[in-house]
Amino acid sequence: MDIDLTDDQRMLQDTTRRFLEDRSPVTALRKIADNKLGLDRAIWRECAEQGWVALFVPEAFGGFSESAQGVLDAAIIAEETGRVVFSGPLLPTCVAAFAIAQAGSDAQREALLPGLAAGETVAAWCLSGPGVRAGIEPGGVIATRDGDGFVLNGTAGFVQDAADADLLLVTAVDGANNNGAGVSQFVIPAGTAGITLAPRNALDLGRRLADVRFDGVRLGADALLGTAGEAAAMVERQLQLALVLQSAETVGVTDRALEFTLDYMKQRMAFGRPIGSFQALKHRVADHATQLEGAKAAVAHAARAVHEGAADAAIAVSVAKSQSGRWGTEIIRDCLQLHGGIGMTWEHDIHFYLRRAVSNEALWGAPPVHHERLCRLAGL
Amino acid sequence: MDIDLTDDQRMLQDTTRRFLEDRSPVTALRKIADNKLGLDRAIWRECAEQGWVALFVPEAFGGFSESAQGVLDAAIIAEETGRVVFSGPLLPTCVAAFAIAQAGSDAQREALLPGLAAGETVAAWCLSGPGVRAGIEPGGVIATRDGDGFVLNGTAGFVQDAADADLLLVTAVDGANNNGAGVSQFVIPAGTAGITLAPRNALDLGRRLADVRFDGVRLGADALLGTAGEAAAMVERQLQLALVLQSAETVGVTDRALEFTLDYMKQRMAFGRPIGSFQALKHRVADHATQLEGAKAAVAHAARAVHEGAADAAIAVSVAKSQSGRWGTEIIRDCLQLHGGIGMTWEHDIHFYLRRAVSNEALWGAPPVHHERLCRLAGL
Amino acid sequence: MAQDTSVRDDEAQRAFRLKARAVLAEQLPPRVPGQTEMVWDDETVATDRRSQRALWDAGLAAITLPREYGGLGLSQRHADIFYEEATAYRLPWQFGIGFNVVIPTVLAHGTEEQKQWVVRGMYSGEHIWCQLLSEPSGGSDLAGVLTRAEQHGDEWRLTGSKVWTTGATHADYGICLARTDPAVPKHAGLTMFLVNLRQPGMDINPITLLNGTVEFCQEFLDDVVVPDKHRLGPVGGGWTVASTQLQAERSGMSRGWHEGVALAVESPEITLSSHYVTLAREAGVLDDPAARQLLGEAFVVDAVQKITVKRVSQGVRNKALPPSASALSSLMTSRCNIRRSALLSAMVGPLGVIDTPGHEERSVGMARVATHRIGGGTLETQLNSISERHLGLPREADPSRDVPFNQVRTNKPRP
Amino acid sequence: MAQDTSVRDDEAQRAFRLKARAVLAEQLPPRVPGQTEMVWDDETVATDRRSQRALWDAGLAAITLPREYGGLGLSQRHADIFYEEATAYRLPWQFGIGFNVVIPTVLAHGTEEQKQWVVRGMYSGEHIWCQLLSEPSGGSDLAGVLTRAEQHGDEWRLTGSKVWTTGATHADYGICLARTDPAVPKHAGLTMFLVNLRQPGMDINPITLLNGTVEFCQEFLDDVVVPDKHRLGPVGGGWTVASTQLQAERSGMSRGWHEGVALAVESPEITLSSHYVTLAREAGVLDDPAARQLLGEAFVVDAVQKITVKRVSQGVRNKALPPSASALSSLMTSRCNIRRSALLSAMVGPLGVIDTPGHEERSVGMARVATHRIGGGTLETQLNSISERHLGLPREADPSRDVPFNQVRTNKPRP
Repeated sequence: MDIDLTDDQRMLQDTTRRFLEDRSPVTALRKIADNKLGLDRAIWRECAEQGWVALFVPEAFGGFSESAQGVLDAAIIAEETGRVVFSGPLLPTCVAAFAIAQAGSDAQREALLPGLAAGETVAAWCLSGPGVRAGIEPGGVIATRDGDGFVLNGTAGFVQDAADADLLLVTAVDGANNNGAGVSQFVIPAGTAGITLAPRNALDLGRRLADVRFDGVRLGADALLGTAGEAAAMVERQLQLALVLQSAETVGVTDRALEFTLDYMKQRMAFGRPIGSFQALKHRVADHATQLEGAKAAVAHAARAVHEGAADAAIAVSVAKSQSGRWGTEIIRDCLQLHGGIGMTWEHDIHFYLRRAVSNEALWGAPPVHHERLCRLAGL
Repeated sequence: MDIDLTDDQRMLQDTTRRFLEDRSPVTALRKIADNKLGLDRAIWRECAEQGWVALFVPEAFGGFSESAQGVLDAAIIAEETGRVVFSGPLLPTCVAAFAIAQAGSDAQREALLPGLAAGETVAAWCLSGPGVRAGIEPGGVIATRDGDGFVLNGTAGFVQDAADADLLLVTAVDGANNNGAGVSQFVIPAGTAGITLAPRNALDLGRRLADVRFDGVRLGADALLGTAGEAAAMVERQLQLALVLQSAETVGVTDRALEFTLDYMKQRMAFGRPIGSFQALKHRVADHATQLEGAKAAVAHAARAVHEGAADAAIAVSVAKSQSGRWGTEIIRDCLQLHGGIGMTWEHDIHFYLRRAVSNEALWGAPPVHHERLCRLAGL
Repeated sequence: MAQDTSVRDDEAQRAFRLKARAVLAEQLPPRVPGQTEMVWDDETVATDRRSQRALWDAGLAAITLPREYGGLGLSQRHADIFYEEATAYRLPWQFGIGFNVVIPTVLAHGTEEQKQWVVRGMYSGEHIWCQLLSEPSGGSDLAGVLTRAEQHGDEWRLTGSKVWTTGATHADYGICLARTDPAVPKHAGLTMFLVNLRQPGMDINPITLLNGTVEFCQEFLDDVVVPDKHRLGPVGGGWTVASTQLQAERSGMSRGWHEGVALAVESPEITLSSHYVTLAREAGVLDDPAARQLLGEAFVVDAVQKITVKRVSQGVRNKALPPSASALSSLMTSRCNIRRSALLSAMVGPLGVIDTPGHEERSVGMARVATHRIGGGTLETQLNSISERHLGLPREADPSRDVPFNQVRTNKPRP
Repeated sequence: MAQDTSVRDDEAQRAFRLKARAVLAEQLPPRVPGQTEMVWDDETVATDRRSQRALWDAGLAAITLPREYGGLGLSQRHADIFYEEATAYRLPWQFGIGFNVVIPTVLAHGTEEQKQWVVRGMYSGEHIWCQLLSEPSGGSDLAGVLTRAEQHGDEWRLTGSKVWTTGATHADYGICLARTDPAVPKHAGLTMFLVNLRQPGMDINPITLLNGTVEFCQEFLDDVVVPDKHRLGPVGGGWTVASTQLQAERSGMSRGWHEGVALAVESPEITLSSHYVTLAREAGVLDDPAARQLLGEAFVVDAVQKITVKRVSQGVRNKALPPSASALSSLMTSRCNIRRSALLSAMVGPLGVIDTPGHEERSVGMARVATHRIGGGTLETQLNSISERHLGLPREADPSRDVPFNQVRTNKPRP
């Protein structure tokens, strides 16, 4: 986040940290992993009560987006969730709330936003397909016109918390009869007929991912979010928000892992002195601290750019994703190494951090996807 | 080279090392660089008298290829030339001698091989075009049929010692009227009408590179090497030899740079102790020694595979090039760093080593070119 | 496949080869390509014990060991012949640490009685041996062991904890370094013991690794009894014995636990992994030039790892390289594992972080998490070893070296 | 471009802004975008001396320095206003080391007379200052200087060699650390001097770097005379003075030599380098997905370097980060330079190792050779500084610290 937080931001950071350490520490994730548990909705309701989703919801619908610095504050929260490798649906629910608040009809906003803000409604975001090129481009689901309504077919991949979601924000490319190459979005109940889920075992033990299959899913016109075929710009803004949240989370994951690694290096003795006094190890963590500072700078810049709708927002989120994604994995990988044998054991927490970092690097576009995107943003 | 050299090979290595340290040490390169001198033909004749080219020339034509282990011995010599950043035309002249000995007519072999073996004739090899994709594919020069003879048009790029060469080995793709997509090779005097040179300033101060332009260069049938349109397999074998020599040279460059860096680290004092006692520096050179051992293993394997015509020869040379090219640059770059300020000065030799390594990494196909080639060799 | 050198056999060697061929065919199970060598389940261990017993009974075990200790007293060439013939069979891998680490150590430092007992017990398939070396509190500082051994008459009582032990769940004996005098500098107060693992006070716990697998154990020793005749070397001479042991471990890892068999089995040529190609094809990236770059580099990494390990192994065996070179293989393997995991992860992108049923794609992402190896010492141990032993750079200062051990700052033993 | 904050000016600030605007427009040459800031040719140095004199005469120099030493005694806000107005002009960069390093050191340790003399001499454009700090024999061990200073009555005679001095060919004075007592531990035997560079015995030699450029000098001092009144701080107190100097150098490098001007000039947004695009286009690789990967990553490297340096600079200025954080900027810059050179080299392949007339493609390969930076200390100094000062890890043991300096093993001074 910004190098000099305001007093309000610092208070938000402190409150969130204390809340998470109390209500959702890493031991909660260990319990989920050991027992293969699903989403803990009670905890998510408590999170929402902290105002996490309300940041994107207008006051009229149970939120306080008018009074808050939505993206900046959400990034602070996301960073804190990273520090404990939090397992709830912060990203998809915030993106859904943001999308509905920005583009929804009055009826949609009234019906859906209060539940999202209160943590009663959990949302999942279907953006792209299930293949290797998934991440930042719509394409897995095709929408075709059907009278006043639409029919959806296809598969969305890597959908977080689809199995527990009440609501799906579906991004679809338009079929031939539907405005050509446009993109449309729909907000629909997760239980709509024709939707089936295929859960995937995830490397990140705190992330429940699934393929969501749409077989001739028939929707009324009221399911449409915004204008048919013209959602591309909105989707780009949602993606920017998602990347800020994801990159901020990765920074939190990395920051915390480096922090407890430094503590370990100061305490752990070898050859009669702390291992943190060995120059080779010191130089490695000096590089890590530097690249992490780079990731913090990139995420802070991106959060501000997205918040303010700056001209470089699209570029900034890809820079933040590339830097935080690549170095998050690399830093925590070496932190694990610096722990010696104990770092390799199931009983040590660090593998949860590394799993989250590796997963975050790969989802919503791995760095190579964003490098290609930057070339396109440069007009190439 | 092989981990256990035969007595003959060890003697060749020792003799070559002493010869080069005496006749062409790095101070010779410094003189060339300071005074922008061209090829020293007198020294090259002395090198040839050592039998460097004769390895590929049959006894009947002044060589001793029957009694020698051509590629294996040449790789030993190339490694030694790397240790002093030698600036003569070992690679192109050996490739030309090999090509003529293997594919030449009796007339060509009789006319050309004795001069090459004796160091009287210097050859340059025109393989590919002048662009970014230069390196391992013919394509810069096009040959079209002209009665019994041929006409060459186009430009060959990065041609070593073209300005000093007596002889050009030209690799051309066939024009439409000439066997379609085949490849033909020609051996022609450098002074043939229609040939012009454009010298390029090279980063490697011991390598004279030029573009060689062919404007309607008319050749008789006697200029053809082997069969028109069917040279591709021969070109591949020449390329394999070139890559073995280049990679072996890079290994020599790197080995010597790491060697004098280790000496420096053992002698140079800081904080009352040798800088080689600082663990962070020790760990860096330990990694370098390991990757260099990998490069040595790869080059030794490739030399033997090419020498024996093993099934994995094509693969092995690309592995050797990738490993030696990437790590040569990386290791010497860090060796320069380990020298502190003195390494940054013109007066220190290490920049000559690094220039050679960077240049060798890029020429005859940079590692990415060979990674793509490996995919093709895997049938993909 | 095996390089058949039988044309070079003399008559006795030829007879030995034919005997080995017959016995192996009759007694040993076939080698299953791709099967893990060191796997510690009851069935495999029982099979391996039977195999070892059969080799012993047939006069095919302890080929190069002296006859006075039960060996065959034959040449290295006979051992090579055995391994050439053995490539098609599963050898008793579980005895590898014993053969390669325990035997050289006992032969160098043991009493006559110990040599007889250890060689016969091990080569006859009766005793599987392990090393009780590292400690939870100790990390790479092997001389800093906290496990105490106190003498009570004719026996010693050992108390402490050891960790990262391979095979302790199935082993019968272990060589165990313990501190017999904490009032002298750390290297001087150590003694080595031959410890029976099947006795009261010995608590053996498999360690679950971060990927859910179990490869190592942790042991808690509570007044474990060792008769003085099972003390290996003099009291206070443990570090000298441990140095032999560590050197034997390094050489063994470099050669492979069944020396020669890996070289004989492996193709001498570089091959391009069909597993990676399958991965790329199933991910649908074979036509993507950027992905092909990653794939091509992965081929290079594989090839370099294979030929470097082979070169170093051959060099150490032929004395063209000093024994210190073996750390080059370990480090190269570590670096290649890390790089390979990064390349393949980048190649498959999001597919690397989910599990595809029936395939091993999940290992792509898991390999990013589990790049760390501790077999043969940590990365840092390898880096120190190469820079100091192999490159001759000055040794790292160890301020704890000359201080009485009980004045050195150590980690608390973990409970 | 400049972030105009003039709406926040009070009346006096508004007047100051207008005066600065007028004087700058009248007296200073325009800034040429892309022009190197620190360039040591006669013409540029003469221009910069004139500019500095003009600012001094107009009452726009030494803005925040105390009035008693010739400064204006104004607030940081006034300095910011000056730099906002100055973005369009070439500032007298050659004085940067004096302003940022010499002034804080002299103000902290100098006599009243020294403060008066140094401030007026420098800010009036008369004296350009440099630092005579590193030595050929010393490397990163700054306390290990061999240059001797011996007292002869009221003056000192200095003999030795200094190196990596920026601007010594054109500077008038330098602050110079020398050894006054070799019989005590190294930090205790040092004294700092203010040395006139234009005197007999001072031999100044430009150093040709590996790429043929000249950025630094080496000086040989042979009985160079310094009056005792130009001794800075007490005899034997040189290390304390040098510590102030080093801290000032770190902060100065982090802020930029003309504090604020870089921030004010630079676009706050991330831009994608058109130079790289041109390079890729001319190399003909814009349509190659693998090359686009390298290009895209180069964009990331650039952006991260820029925003990290900005963040750290802002953090140190606002005290949100400790001064130790400034090494993060240096290290990030080093790492980004190395990575960028690798990416662009890979992108242009063989074109990176030849020179294309009229273009700078040659710099692609040259950048691979010249990634090493020594400004602000070597990479190793930065790594030590971050791990020890910023991350709080234990300091590296320095066995030479407490030994009389003449018993420490040092390098021979180079001739």
